[in-house]
Amino acid sequence: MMEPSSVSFSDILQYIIMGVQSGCIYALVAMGFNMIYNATGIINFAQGEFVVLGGLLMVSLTMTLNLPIPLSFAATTLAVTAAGVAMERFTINPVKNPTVLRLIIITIAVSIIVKGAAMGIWGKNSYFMRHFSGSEPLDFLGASLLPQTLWIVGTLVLIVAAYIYFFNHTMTGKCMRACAINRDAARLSGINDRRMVMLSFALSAGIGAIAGIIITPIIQMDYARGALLGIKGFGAAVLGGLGNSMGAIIAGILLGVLEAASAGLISSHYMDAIALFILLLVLFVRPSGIFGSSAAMRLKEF
Amino acid sequence: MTDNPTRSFIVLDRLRKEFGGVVAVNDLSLNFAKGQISALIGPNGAGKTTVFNLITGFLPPTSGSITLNGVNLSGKKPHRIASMGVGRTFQNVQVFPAMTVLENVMVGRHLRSRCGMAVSCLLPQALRPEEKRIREASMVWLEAVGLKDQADRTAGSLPLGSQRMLEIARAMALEPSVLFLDEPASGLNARETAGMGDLIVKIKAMGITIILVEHDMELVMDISDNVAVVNFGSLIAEGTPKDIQANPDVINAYLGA
Amino acid sequence: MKIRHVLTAMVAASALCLTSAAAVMAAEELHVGCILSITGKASWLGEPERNTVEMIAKQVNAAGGINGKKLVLHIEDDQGDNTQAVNAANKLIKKDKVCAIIGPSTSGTSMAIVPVVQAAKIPMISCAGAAVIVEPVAERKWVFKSPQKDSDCVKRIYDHLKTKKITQIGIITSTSGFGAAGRDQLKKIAAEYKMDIVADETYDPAATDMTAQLLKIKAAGAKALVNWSIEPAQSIVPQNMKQLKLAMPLYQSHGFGNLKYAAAAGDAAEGIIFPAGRLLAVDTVAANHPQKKVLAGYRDSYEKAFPKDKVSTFGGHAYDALWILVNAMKKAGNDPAKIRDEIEKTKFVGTAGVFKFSAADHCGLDKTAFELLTVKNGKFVVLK
Amino acid sequence: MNMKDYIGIGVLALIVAVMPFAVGNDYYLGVLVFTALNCLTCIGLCLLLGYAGQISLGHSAFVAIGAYASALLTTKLGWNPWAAMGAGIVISLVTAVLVGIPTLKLKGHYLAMATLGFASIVHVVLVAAVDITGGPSGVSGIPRLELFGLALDTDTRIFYFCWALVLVALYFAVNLIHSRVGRGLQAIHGSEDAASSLGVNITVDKIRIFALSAVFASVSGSLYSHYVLYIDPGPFDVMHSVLLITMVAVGGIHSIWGAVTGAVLLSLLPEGLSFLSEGLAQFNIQYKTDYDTLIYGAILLSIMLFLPEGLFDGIRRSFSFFSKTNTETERGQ
Repeated sequence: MMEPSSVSFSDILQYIIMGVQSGCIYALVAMGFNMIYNATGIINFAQGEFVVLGGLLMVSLTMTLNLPIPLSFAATTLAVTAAGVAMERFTINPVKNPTVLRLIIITIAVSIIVKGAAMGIWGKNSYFMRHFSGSEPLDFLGASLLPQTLWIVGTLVLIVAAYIYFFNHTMTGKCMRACAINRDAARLSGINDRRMVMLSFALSAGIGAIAGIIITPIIQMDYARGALLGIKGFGAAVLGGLGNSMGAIIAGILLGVLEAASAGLISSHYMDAIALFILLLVLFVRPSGIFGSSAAMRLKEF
Repeated sequence: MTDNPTRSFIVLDRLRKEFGGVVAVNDLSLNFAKGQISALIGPNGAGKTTVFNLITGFLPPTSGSITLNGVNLSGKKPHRIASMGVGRTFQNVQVFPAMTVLENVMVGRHLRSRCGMAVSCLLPQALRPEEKRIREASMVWLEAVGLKDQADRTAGSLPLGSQRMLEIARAMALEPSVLFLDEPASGLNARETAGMGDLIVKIKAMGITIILVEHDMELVMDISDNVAVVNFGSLIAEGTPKDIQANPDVINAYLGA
Repeated sequence: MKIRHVLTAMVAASALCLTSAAAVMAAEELHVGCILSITGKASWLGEPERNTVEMIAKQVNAAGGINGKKLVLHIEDDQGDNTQAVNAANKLIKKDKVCAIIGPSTSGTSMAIVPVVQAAKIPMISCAGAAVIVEPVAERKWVFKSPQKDSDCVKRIYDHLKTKKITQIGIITSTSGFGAAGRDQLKKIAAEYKMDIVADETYDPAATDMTAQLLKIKAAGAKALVNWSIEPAQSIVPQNMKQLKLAMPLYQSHGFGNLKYAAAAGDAAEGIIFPAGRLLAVDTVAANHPQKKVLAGYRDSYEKAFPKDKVSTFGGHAYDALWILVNAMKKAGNDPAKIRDEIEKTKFVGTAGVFKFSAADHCGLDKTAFELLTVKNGKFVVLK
Repeated sequence: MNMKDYIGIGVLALIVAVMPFAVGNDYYLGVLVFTALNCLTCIGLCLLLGYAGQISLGHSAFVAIGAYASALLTTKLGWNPWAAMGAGIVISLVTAVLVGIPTLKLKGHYLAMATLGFASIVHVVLVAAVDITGGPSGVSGIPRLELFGLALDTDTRIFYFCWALVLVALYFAVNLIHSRVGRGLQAIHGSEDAASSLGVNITVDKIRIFALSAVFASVSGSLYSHYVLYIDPGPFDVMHSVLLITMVAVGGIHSIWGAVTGAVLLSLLPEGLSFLSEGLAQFNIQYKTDYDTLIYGAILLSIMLFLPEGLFDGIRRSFSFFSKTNTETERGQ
């Protein structure tokens, strides 16, 4: 009667679904890293906190205030975007000629503040949130698929489409790209680079918030989740080549799937270590990422 | 020419460096003579600083070799090359801004002193004599460049001219046999440039070989014994300052052919 | 520049404040320490416990205190963190000079402070489930506990599995103190009940997804699953089971005894079976049952004092612990050694069962203290 | 030159000597023991961060290695605590070298993230390797240290022992800073290119100072184990690394005294805040320990924005207690 404990096709598919689900989130966090990095050369250590803020605010709006999901979605994204702008205005903008070390510590300080504020407001509990369109699983080639997973993948696709449109077909987007390539030259051709920096924080925070909103029904959000989400997102960003957002998306999903596979094949306890280990490996062996060119890396100064 | 031992103190043999697809140094073969001031000139982006970085170990060459006194330098780390008696300064001046002027020069004595981490922590008394020697030797060089009375200022607070002097004093504290100066007069005014020229000549008089990258042609022609002109990573002319000034290729390169 | 000076002065001033001395204690007060997980992963245990001890202290003091002396509680929040619990125990013993300690809330935090109270010779009544907290008694002279033992809980679950003729089971346990102790008991007692544990999976208390473990349990051919944890993570197991359409019966431990855990799992919680004290099903307890009065009394006073909250077994454990201590202190005053001796002689009808402490038993309850409950329409009811 | 530093160490030694008499309560002595442990780690971290200019968000891992080596070797294998501490030092040293070789090639943000990743991995392993580390249940029953037959079993004894180690560590650090090796490190901070052009082996020197600071952290972790007698992964998460960096940065990264100032102030801060909360409670204002994190962040951010050279520098400027030296006042561009 007893089945042999072997891994079936549907199980493998199940792991891939799990991986893609979290991979989409890593990809979004990585895009957030890239935006600020391209505009300023800064790695924002508070990136993961945007995700947490998004998730927790969404929980409060939908679960506590019982607002409809679309309204809460918009309000949360706006609020976190505003937080991103505030971060830039009050902590990055006032610092003239900062050292890299000082910038790192400043963004770390912001992350501690956000984490502390989140703990003060929401406490240490994990928050459950209802799925956007029910939690009844769908059948997908023998594996089960949550409607929320479709929401997550769909959101990522939409954001990527918006991203491509913004950076290729709008003036502001083109200006941001110009700043990323050569800030001095961009400034000389009349682009307000300060404004671009602020915009990059706004967009980055907004994308982080969306990531938090769509994942919370599945992972339950708590105040302390930012650091790990941030570092895994950074892993995706580096894997895809820092500054290269399309690379980050592929890398993010790859990282998610590798992580899920390791949970299935090795142990779910070491799952978090796997992603970090890949991050270190990439940093040591090929810091330009799997898609980045090493020559371009050398030109960037840190 | 190559069989002359003094002429072949430093030998670059088909030295090549590529960045991605860009060739910065193109199979350059060049000799520098011992005890002379040799200048390396060329338009911006000609690959002069890259040559310096290749010789002093900051960049690995794509191919070709570099020898100093017959010893192969290519592939060695900068600190190993420094220990072989090669000193250098930097185009964008790189003093240690947070340290005092004296401490900057004392770092130059790094290779001329021995004490390790354990002894430093545990037995500071044992190091007093060595520390004293380091300090004295460093003061000699500060005096030589005219910064003795600035010894306790932080290096970052010095004006650029003094920082360039300090860089040279620091490199000289290494007691090198050859000194590479990367645009020592850049950013200096006429008076400071003249002082720099005097200093370089004084160093040569101590028997030290000097290789110079410089845009100030007056200074180059004034003090150099030999001038090499490179463009697009290739040698286009070599000779005494007088020869070079008359060379049509050089004039072409500078005016843009 | 100015901001620098102000900032510097502020920090310097606050540094000075730190060195000022501690408060003086009055002689007519009896100081009892409570270490509870009021915030953090185990806050669904610690919160009702904190509410309960504060409520009882008010009642005791309103009735004239203990032999006329005021009961003063020093409540520390260990945040569910073992190290914080150790620090809190040291603080209570060294700074607040308490004569006894109620709590901690979880097995992990309790195990962490056992050496501290043993060394300081201060009696402690833990509110946590693992039997190892009080066993072996020879090494736990100063340690008591008020909840039922996890070993008895395992026996009740295995009894029920036997009646269902299920012998191939999977177990999934949290790696925290309660989960790890439960895992040991599940494996130890399995042989006695001829249970075949075909899958033995664990999860981190902070984990958010157990799909991987559940897929392995499914592949191993388990016919029922026992999920053992005290943290909110335990609610993810039924959710993931529903997502994977795993239809095997799910058993939980007595660590499931707060309705919030069932609410967190949503409709996936329906049909979960778990042993628990009778507190959660007061209305179904026979009127002549010895516990009936205590259970109804506690439930009513708790839900009156905290109208937003529902009664939970965990608050009940704090109720039992503090009353056992107060009764002992009525005879022993504030002498820790005498209090300990009194607790060891205690017979007490509480929310978790009828306690009979002895030199050989620092828990005082057996498996009859448990009732099998199940989740029906989002409520806890006695399993028929 | 380093006379001023020696005087500083002497003054600190005097304060340490009288402290147990000034502090009547064992609990507060215990707080000061934790303060000493943080000082120890921060002194090493300051050598790495402030002098050699290399950021590490991974030092919680070395504290953890020391703590777990001491805890596991004594409880599971019955080792002598000193031997276990020694083993912790060796393991930390080897780990630091192995991790340092690839990691310290990275700069700035990359280095920060890589060390953060390393610390996270160590934490994940501590939680996950239940069979070895006990997982979240931790390790209890760790024995106390004994010194020449004298058990370090009272808070006063442990207080003296830990602070004595801090003084020794300070002495080492001060000597190192003013030596050839120390100058080499500061040169690396100033310009890696210039330093290596003068013969400083930047790769090896960075690894060596990383290893030395790891040893300090490891000793601090071992002492923690033998003082608290119970450990679990909780205190050794990456937040602890961040807290250590906060201490060094708040005090001032460019001076070893800054690191000590920061470690002392931030270690005492929770106690200060609990006093504050008792005060506020009288006005019916609820202060929860949950807000501590927020206050840490706010302090760190204010310091970074308004006093980037740290509090020690600020205090010195305000009180002119230590007369200025050019060396340290204008550090850091």
